[in-house]
Amino acid sequence: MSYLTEGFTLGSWLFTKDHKRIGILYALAITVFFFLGGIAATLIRLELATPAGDLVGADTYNKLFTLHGVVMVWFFLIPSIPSTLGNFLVPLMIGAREVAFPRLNILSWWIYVLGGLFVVATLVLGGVDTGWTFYTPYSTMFSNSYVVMAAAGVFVVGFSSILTGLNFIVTIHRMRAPGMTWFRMPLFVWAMYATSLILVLATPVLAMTLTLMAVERLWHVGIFDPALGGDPLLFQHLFWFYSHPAVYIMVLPAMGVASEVITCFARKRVFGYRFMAYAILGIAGFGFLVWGHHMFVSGQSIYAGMVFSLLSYMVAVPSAIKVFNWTATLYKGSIEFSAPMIYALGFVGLFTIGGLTGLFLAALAVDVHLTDTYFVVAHFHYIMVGGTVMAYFGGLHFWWPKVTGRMYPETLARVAALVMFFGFNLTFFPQYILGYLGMPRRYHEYSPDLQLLNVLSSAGASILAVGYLMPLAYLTWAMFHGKRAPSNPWHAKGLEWATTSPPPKDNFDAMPEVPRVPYEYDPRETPA
Amino acid sequence: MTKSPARAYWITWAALLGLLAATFALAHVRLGNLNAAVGIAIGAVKALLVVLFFMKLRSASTLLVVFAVAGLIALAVLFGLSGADYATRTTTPAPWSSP
Amino acid sequence: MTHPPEWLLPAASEGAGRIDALFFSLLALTGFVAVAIALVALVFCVKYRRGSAADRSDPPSQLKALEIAWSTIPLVIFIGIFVWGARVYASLYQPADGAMKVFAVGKQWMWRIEHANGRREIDELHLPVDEPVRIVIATEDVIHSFYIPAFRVKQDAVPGRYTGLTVTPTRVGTYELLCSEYCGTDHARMGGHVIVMPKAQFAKWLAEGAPAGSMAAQGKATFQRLGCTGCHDPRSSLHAPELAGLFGRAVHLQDGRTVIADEAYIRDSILLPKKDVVAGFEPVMPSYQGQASEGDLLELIAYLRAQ
Amino acid sequence: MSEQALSASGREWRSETVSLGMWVFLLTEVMFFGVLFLAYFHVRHGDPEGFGIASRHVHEWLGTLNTAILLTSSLSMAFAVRAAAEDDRKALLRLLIVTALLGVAFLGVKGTEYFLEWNDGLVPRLNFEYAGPHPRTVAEFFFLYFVMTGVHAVHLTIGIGAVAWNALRARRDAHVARREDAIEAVGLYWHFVDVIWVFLYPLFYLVLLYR
Ligand code: HEA
Ligand code: HEA
Ligand code: HEC
Ligand code: CUA
Ligand SMILES: [Cu+2]
Repeated sequence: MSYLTEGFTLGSWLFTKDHKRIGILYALAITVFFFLGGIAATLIRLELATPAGDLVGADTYNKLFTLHGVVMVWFFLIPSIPSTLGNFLVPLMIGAREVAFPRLNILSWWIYVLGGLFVVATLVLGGVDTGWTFYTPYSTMFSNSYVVMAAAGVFVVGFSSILTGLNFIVTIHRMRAPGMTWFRMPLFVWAMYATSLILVLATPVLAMTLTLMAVERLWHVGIFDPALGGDPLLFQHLFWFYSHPAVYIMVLPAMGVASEVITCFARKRVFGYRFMAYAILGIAGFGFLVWGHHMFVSGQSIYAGMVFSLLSYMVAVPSAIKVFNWTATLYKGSIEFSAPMIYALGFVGLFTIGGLTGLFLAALAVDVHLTDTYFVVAHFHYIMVGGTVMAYFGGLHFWWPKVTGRMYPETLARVAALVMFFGFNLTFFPQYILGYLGMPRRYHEYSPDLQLLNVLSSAGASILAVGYLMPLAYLTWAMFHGKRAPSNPWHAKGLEWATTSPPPKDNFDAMPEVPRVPYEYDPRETPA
Repeated sequence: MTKSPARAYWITWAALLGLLAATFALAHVRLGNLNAAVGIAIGAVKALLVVLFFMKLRSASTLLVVFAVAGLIALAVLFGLSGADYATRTTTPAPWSSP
Repeated sequence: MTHPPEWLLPAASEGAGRIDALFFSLLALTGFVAVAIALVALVFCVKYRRGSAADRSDPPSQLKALEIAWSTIPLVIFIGIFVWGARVYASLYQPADGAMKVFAVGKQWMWRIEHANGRREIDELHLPVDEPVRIVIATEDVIHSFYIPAFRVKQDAVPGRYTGLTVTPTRVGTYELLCSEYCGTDHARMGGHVIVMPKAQFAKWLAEGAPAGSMAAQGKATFQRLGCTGCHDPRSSLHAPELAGLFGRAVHLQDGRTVIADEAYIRDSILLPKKDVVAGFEPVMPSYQGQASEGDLLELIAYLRAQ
Repeated sequence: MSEQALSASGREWRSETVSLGMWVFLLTEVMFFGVLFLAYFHVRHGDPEGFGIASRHVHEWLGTLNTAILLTSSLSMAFAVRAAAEDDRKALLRLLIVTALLGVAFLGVKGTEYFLEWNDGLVPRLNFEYAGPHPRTVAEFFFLYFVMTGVHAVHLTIGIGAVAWNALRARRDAHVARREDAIEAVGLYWHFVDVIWVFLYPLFYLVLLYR
């Protein structure tokens, strides 16, 4: 009996308290939203294939990128790895039978769905056009769209994040198996822990800020409108206090996945395990100190700008450690280029490029020129799409046998990874150049001089779309027709591999022994 | 669970009400800028009493203490760094004045 | 220093060169780092691919010294970049003494420009070459951002306050003027051109098109249009202070304070008359919040300054 | 943790786990209110004088009375938690009811204040007739006042609900011990709501009482 065969009714899924089933529920839900956001992206790129605003009008375009940003950030990327793979794996990896609060866990999924309904309602009613940043006073006084409805969706989905984070924190503190000390935990669990801390500390700030924004929009009382004695920059401070840490919510889990996959397919212990763990905590901690780098030309004090710039460079140091350590892990390994490994290496490369261009943006004077241009768009897509989405797919493939009990088609998977990598670079690399040349973001029309680069980008996006549709097809196929997976197809070391594929309802039939150190791989003993 | 003796609860309560009386009285005395500081400081002491004795943080594990303090640190960051902006912002209050 | 092709993005201000210098230095540095990491990873991937005969004895899983080195070296480099960036940034905000003033007011979806002599233009900004200008930026509605890529400068216009930037154009020519902060429907169409002219030509241009006289003169018209004369005219039956000679004078307020009547005071007197009530007068002046536009305020203040 | 992590049944283990969960939840609450406190200091810093003038319009005696009520309710809540730990069902029931009633009393006083402020025309947007100096700051003050005390009141209402619910369960069920962890968690929440008020009190009622 596996957790998948514990009941076949709809109710046994929708009201399950099993963290593994909840992980799957989340995976399905975020896939829907990923494609919703993806369709918006497709329309954006189609519109931008020509300099004139011919495919969609200005207002429609504005609603498209807002929908795209809101959906991709809050309904896809933030829950992506934590709520799917994290839910599935955290208890397994620490040798627990459940999360600490299973009922809160399913509640969190339902809250997510409720939040999603708000977004769908916004879309059906006519959309929202503020940009994912909801800047006041545009959002409070000038927009003629469904701002409050959209904000309510984000507000609600925030509580689902909070509950997931709370659950992970308590689970990791209280439910580790005997012998599973902190420094024997897989780096994925470390990443989940740090992510959860950010989730519980930052998300409430967003919730309250959006509430104040909505109140101001509805009743014209509040603290952001200068006519009432408020300050629009206060909104920006509060928004970025949440949203900068949120970008680490989006990248730390991906780093966790990369660490698991790279060690496994290099057959080598992660290089500098302790440094890697500290770096995760360092990123989470420093991540709270840098939000003002989004406001260098906003009218913020230039001295505050300098402080935030310096702190932004501090947060780049632990990221550097991670990149170097992943590279060093390859040294003297026995590297197999399976699909998950290709995704993971792709993650490292694209994250590095995205991160390095973050250094441009953090350099005050350069940001004066680059802020609000396509350079920024390229920067964050490199990290979020090139980095995190790649890692998410890597993780999906890596743990697919564990989750579904079936193998995916390896060759197709490798091809898809390469298509994605190529399509991605073609889409977003030209945008760096566009940004430097001064093409502002959120433009549906642009100077004809810039058409070539935009056409390249749109062409890349269509290749990227193919890259994403491939796994959708073959993974769905593999779910029912794939080869049966053994318990440990990759000869990997984590506790999740010590149980059957798929695992029984209570995760372990017999409690496995916790190893002395994590990742006891040896490159000289290559599996057959 | 450690059982705090009833006496400690009564003493805490008495101290809280005492501080309440004190802060109310002090608010009627002109202390200039200190009034606000005193009000908040006494509030902080009261909060500390509640947290330590009623919420039993005094006898709780370090872990709980860490989580209790974490929020304060995060708030300090929020207040501190946004305050850094407000404290050093040079606004041009009107169009013709020099910055 | 390298620049992008001239026809794509000229570098036409004093600061542009400094920003480009930092940009391309960063490009070289990060390009080098990225290529180096990629090469090392590639070498490892080839050499240690599964089944290769490479030496795998004693695989290291930790090397303190190395790790400390590759945390501190980037740190030092980062601090260097920060210092460079901060110095150029500070220089962009350095107010130049005696810079000529130009006012730019954003409004969905155009930039309204007004020169000190009262010449106005919309979505165009004429500037003399090699002359420092202080552009004072305001907005009537939402946040906009005043962006001239060829100058590499950008500054948000924030409701309720004035922001500004100082630039010195260095080359005659026509450049793009954009709005780079999302501001609603026609955000992408907001903007026009900056036209940098030789000094003499600019002076001529400026002089020929000041139809209604200086800003102060236009302020006088605004003063009448908004009905200020109804109370502040010496002949008015209402008891309101005389505004001639007000600017720069000390004003005694009803609550005992004394303030100097500067631009900010005048602005507040118009928008928030109840905030500072003049001693000996009834607080009957209505607020002009919402009635006097940012442009009107610019002119009213210019007028009262000149009185 | 140890074996209990797997059997997940130890009473103490469970109770500590729930406590940790509650503390983490309270952490999110701190951040939630933190935004409002930042807004508060922003407005107050912007016009300290107007802020003082505005604060003269709230009813400091009622506020003080309410603080005393809430502090006392925390005392009874603390005793309730102790009673649960000692398996003393009668005392638990009595103390929970006292706590809930004190909470209701607080809301009553608060409601009275709101009523008085409504009559004075001090409710921004809905009924604002203030015509003295610093009208903008006064409006901001009362905006913050209603939002912050309102959000607090909502929290307290939830607390009253939770206390009442546990009282009901304690009445029906002889095995109090089984819900010790729940009552402890409710207690933590209740005290936290108290702590928030302890800060709201000086920030709104004691700004400018001296002449
Ligand atoms: C997962 C998402 C993610 C991540 C991880 C990051 C990481 C970083 N970001 Fe990014 N960022 C975003 C998502 C992300 N960002 C988004 C969404 C926006 C735009 C929001 C909007 O406006 O809509 C944005 C915008 C943004 C801005 C504002 C731009 C603007 O609007 O003007 C800035 C400015 O400083 C910035 C900086 C950085 C820095 C310094 C890092 C660092 O953490 C990066 C650290 C990593 C590295 C540096 C690479 C590895 C290091 C080495 C290999 C070391 C060796 C190098 C040397 C010695 C040179 N980001
Ligand atoms: C967080 C995650 C995330 C992800 C995954 C993506 C994915 C993509 N993004 Fe986006 N993006 C953001 C976050 C993200 N983005 C944010 C936060 C903004 C800022 C918004 C704002 O300014 O407010 C932004 C803005 C943004 C812009 C700038 C818009 C502007 O400023 O005017 C562009 C333009 O090219 C873009 C493109 C893309 C593309 C091509 C993808 C691709 O990777 C998507 C690929 C996926 C698919 C293509 C789906 C699968 C294929 C199909 C569904 C095919 C079927 C389609 C049809 C039948 C039509 N994104
Ligand atoms: C209804 C009559 C009335 C109108 C109309 C009016 N004012 Fe006033 N104004 C007053 C009175 C009375 C005072 C003095 C009391 C006060 O400060 O509020 C005053 C004060 C001022 C002051 C401060 C004077 C000082 O001595 O410090 C300025 C500046 C001013 N007004 C400008 C304007 C402008 C500009 C307008 C038109 C846009 C205008 N006023 C319209 C009645 C009026
Ligand atoms: Cu104005 Cu964008
Ligand atoms: Cu950031």
